[in-house]
Amino acid sequence: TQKITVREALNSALDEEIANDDSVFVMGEEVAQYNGAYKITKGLWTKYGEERVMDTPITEMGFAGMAVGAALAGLRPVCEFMTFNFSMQAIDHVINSAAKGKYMSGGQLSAPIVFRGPNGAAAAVGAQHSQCFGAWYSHCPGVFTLAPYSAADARGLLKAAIRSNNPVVFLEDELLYGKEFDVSEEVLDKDYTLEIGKAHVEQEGTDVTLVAYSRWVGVALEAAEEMKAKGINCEVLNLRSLRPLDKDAIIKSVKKTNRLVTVEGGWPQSGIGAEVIATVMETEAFDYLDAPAERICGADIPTPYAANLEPEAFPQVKNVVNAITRVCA
Amino acid sequence: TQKITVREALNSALDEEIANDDSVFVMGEEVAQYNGAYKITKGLWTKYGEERVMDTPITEMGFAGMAVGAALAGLRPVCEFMTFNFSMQAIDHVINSAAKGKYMSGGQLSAPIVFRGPNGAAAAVGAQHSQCFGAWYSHCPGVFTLAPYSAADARGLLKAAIRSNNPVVFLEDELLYGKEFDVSEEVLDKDYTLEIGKAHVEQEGTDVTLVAYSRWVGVALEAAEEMKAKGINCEVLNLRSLRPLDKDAIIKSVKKTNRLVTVEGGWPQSGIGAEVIATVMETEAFDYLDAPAERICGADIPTPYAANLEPEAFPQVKNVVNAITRVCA
Amino acid sequence: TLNNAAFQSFECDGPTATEITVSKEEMMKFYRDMFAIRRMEIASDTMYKQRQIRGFCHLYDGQEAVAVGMEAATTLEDHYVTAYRDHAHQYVRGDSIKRIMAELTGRFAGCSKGKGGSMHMYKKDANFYGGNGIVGAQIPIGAGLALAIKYKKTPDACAFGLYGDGASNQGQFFEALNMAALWKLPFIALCENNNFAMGTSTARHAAMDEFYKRGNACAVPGLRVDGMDVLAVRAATAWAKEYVTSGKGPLVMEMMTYRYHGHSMSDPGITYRSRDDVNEVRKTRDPIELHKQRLLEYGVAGKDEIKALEKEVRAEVQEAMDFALGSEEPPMSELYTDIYDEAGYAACGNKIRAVELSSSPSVTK
Amino acid sequence: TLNNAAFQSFECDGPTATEITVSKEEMMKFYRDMFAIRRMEIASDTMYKQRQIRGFCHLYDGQEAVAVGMEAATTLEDHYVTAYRDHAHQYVRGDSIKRIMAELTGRFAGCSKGKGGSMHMYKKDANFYGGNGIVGAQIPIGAGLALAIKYKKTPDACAFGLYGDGASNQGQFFEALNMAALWKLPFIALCENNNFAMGTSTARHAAMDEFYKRGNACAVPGLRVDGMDVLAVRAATAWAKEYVTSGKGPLVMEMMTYRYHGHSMSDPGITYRSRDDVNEVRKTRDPIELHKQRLLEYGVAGKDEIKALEKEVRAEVQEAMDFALGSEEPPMSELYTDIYDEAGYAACGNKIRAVELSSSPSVTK
Ligand SMILES: Cc1ncc(C[n+]2csc(CCOP(=O)(O)OP(=O)(O)O)c2C)c(N)n1
Ligand SMILES: Cc1ncc(C[n+]2csc(CCOP(=O)(O)OP(=O)(O)O)c2C)c(N)n1
Ligand SMILES: [Mg+2]
Ligand SMILES: [Mg+2]
Repeated sequence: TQKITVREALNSALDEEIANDDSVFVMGEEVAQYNGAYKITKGLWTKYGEERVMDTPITEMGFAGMAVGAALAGLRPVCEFMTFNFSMQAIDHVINSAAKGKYMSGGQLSAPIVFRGPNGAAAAVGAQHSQCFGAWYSHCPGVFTLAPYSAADARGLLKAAIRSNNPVVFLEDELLYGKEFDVSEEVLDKDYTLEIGKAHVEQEGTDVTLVAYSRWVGVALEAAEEMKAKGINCEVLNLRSLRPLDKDAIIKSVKKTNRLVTVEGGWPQSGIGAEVIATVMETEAFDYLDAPAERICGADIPTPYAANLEPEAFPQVKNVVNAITRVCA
Repeated sequence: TQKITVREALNSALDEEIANDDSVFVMGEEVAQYNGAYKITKGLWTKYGEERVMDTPITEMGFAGMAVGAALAGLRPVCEFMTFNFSMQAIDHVINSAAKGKYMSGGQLSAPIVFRGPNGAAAAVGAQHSQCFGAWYSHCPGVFTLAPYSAADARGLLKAAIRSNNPVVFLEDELLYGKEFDVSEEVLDKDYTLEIGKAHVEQEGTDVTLVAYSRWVGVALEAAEEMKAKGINCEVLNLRSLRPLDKDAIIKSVKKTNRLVTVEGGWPQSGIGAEVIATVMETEAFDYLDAPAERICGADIPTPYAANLEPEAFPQVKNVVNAITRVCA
Repeated sequence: TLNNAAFQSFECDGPTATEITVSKEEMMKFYRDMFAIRRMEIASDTMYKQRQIRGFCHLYDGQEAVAVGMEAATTLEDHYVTAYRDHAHQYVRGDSIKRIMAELTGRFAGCSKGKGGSMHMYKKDANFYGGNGIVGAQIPIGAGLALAIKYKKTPDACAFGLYGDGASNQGQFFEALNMAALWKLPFIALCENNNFAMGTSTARHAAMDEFYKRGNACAVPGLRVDGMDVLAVRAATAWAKEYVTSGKGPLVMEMMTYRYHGHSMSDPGITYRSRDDVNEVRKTRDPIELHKQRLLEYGVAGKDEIKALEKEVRAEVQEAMDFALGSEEPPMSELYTDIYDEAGYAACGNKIRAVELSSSPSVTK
Repeated sequence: TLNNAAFQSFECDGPTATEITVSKEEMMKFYRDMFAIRRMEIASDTMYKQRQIRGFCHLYDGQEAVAVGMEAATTLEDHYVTAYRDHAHQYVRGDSIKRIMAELTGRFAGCSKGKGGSMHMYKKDANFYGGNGIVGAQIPIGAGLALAIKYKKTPDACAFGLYGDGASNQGQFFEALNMAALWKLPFIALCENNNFAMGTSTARHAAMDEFYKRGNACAVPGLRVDGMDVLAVRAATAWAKEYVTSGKGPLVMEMMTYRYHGHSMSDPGITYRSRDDVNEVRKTRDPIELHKQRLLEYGVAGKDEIKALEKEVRAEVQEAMDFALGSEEPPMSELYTDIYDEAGYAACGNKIRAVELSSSPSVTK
């Protein structure tokens, strides 16, 4: 095994997919000559030139719409939002143009497009730059929503997303970009892809299921580590895909552990945790619950700037530990 | 009592609030000279002139942003989206400019604004014109999301929204506009307002709680009627407000009936039903549940046009009846 | 010979020729197509009133010369996207009145299998991308089609994004045009100026209503065209296509036209303009009448020949109506298909959630 | 005497006077303010590198003449909104360096109680509305402020929406300008053209980069101004304010300026331009140097007087840094306040959900 960062995983995935398929190209603000605001596209412009790696003006609605048009005409655009916060200016195209097109045309149109970029809170960037769009996008049929945690997730899911004929929203996490993960040879293979719609058991356990995605998988894993000392054995489920949501994996795990805590950075109301819990309620998993499930979410507030306040706005290991302790009491 | 339509309720509420407060004005596409695409603003331009009732070009992002600016400067705009589908072009201003402003400014800014218009599916208008935004907007703190069902709801909530100092998203339903409701003298009083954040028990019952909002309250009531013949006594809770969500009312009702079915027109995943169910799971109501709760939602698909398909994409009385039957089995 | 006033150029040397060569067959085809569109729209009006067509329905009568003239100057290699007023565009791109009527009536034989309706028609095999119900959204989509054309180095092809005078205020028009200009895309932003955005006249919705000059903010030239004259439209489009495919970057075209019907079937269309206004246009600028006079004047066809053709078209439209009403609605399974591709459905475990979870069907594509 | 090239007008008779009357006090104040802003930004740079300021931090050094010159020509009745590069604007609207530094360091004494940070400063009592982190969003907000001014019939007041050259491509610029023009709002769309949107030069992001002419799509005139000359900015702003408050409708102003720092603290700022480029501007166009030369040339102040003033300002900035670092972080209860008004919190049952439901606090305002 080898260590690579999530940034390297994303960058190499893009590189290989551009090389692999003439119709793949990247567009977005500062993705080319500047190498990307977060350096995910580093080196690609130099390597492939401006026909494959295009700098756009700061016009999200315009370039997202153009990316959809290009996809409809048979290309495979990877459209970077510098952060997903700015995708609100373009969300009409993601939903109304990309996600609904195939259906409205009776199957004629197809928009093989990936919208990607960092999502959710980074550090100290305030309320307008910290929103998690996981719940919004995964609410909508017609577009898949993926959220990698590890470097292997990042490579395997991004390559799968680019090769998919369905529009994909690909939610990254800025705070993971620099994080290193062990990866096997297999993960580094240029045809390594992960199956869309499948959750991954990051850690097997017997006492409680922790369901998380993106950076919050790491928080769940840390909490699991801490609980081990207390004799509680957590199973950590990394959703990887928010739509399709891998209900079978959730049900299977809950049937095994009989307890559930969800962990997410987004706001509580109608969030991902809500859906996971409703899924359990509606299926046979319900009968296996030995205690009510609990949600750990971002606090129900805009994100504050101050260094002391900000951490309290998002799940910390201690919160997950507290929830597990309650659920397993 | 007297009969008025929801349209008349909304129209009279606007009329009275414009008359009542110099800082209230209405803006949007075709709201003035055309009397509103759905005639909600009928007669207002004639009565109050173009300073209070303003036709805008078809530029949702621009005029929503202007409305927010005007609100920040102390006015009380009522900003109509011809339908909420078009609010996707403006959603950045609803969330980033209106909802987060107060917090980011440490309390300095205040945006007393109402964004209103028809939401969700109407009849035969296809996938791009049928989306329900209840779950999206109510996901976000800083902005309240209201969804009236009856004429009294419409009057009381719209007047409360306009008088509120908080930004409000006000989701109407085109198919209710023409529906008549009995209203008391009190409802017709020019100072009639409903408390924001309070659900309303439309019908008391003992056997199962039906939680719904907007047009789906009507579907729930019909289903309740049908179940009565079968000896099942439904309590119908009209949420009225999606944020704040009246958790106390939900909990209280579930504690009483021990069973729950949610009814909504929006997509299932991370919808309103998911939140209602998660709320029950996380609170003492859970212990009172005698059967797992069930969600009745819009199907997880874009909306089709064909007359035979469309009804199957949204909850019908029969679906609610089926769910009640299962939950009460 | 064209009227001298048929074109106005902005920051470019637009078409100047007033002599136009056109074959008899073409002249007859233009007449036939415009007449067919007119009849199709009038039939739609009738069917709407009989509640056989539901929801929003935006008719194109009055604007026929634009779609027909444009199509005459383009090939199916040229990509094309428009808004919800799309019946005629579907037709000129080669679809049949039958399939259009079947779509309007929500039948499985419709061009979108009955799942799209009036606003959502497409003909992918003819590079027609709809059919978009969101005002303005089609403009960057059109520019994206142009990007694909340039990317794929398709020789001599261009993309059209059609939009209304009301849509021309949309910010995404400027955003897309700016990128199209920066990247010198073969894109024609084509404004069908029919004087009104719903009930709002151009003077009330646009601070500068010479829409062909609106590219000025991005240094993009423009061309205003008499959109009631099919020959002018054809000549201008040919010129414009030549311009944008030669690497000079995009162009804004403004077609001066008029819609006879209200904005949609729910708009009587006479509160913001008078019946006289409409009748005046019918009398003096009607594209079909104008073309008929030309046919007669230049001896292309005689009155009887025209009558015969009209009769034929009427029959065709009647047949299409009968076909639509007689054909099947989509099977219920169609409710859940066409959302993802096969692999996508597999990723969903081949299950799509229905209104009742327990009734969710298995779906594979 | 101003340089003749200080203004360029577009579709309007812009300011022509090259003689400007200004008092000694004003001249000194301009110097003091520009120098203070420069020192404040340099202090921010230092504190950022010491990790006392976190997150995004966009500095204004190089552009000082714009904020100071504008403010000199306006009153607090004039409304004002800008983007994330807002420290100087907060300062010229009357806030103290102390409170600005305290905000940057996330302290309760900061202008947004530490909850906003660098990008989100506001001074409602001086009609300064921020501090917006979403590129372009401030432009319609600014037009909305102008709408409110007109609505309330505030005499002689206008609203400014400030934006960068990169933001000028945003569609909402055109949308807002169109409405401002239709409704003749007293709105000044003021572009601070500092040559770059992050790492993208104007030539690469705007097909037409004479930003003062971009109102042409809405028939709105424009004025380009030497944004490195505080007197030119003042004169132009005074003229512009006169123009828009006289009922003629909005105006686009373009201030030609430059930022010395990278886009934000994470951008070294020398990959897309050379150190030499930056140094050249520092040497030949620096707004503070230029103004200092004027002070000396016209005998407004001697070298010593200027030195003394500079020393005073340096001390003030140092004091502000010390103040900020020594002051308290916001109390934890602030996490949940300022989302709604009192009635709003009551509607929430005075409960706001925390990360753990069971720790959710009671909040009343
Ligand atoms: C973003 C958006 N806003 C509003 C509407 C509602 N709407 C549909 S068509 C229309 C008028 C458009 O006028 P114009 O662009 O001139 O086109 P025309 O109908 O004249 O062909 C409006 C307001 C919409 N579909 N999308
Ligand atoms: C809608 C949106 N897209 C992207 C960004 C990221 N971003 C922040 S500032 C900036 C560059 C803006 O350049 P310009 O408008 O010239 O202003 P300047 O920074 O030069 O003052 C970008 C791309 C953002 N904040 N908002
Ligand atoms: Mg029009
Ligand atoms: Mg700039």
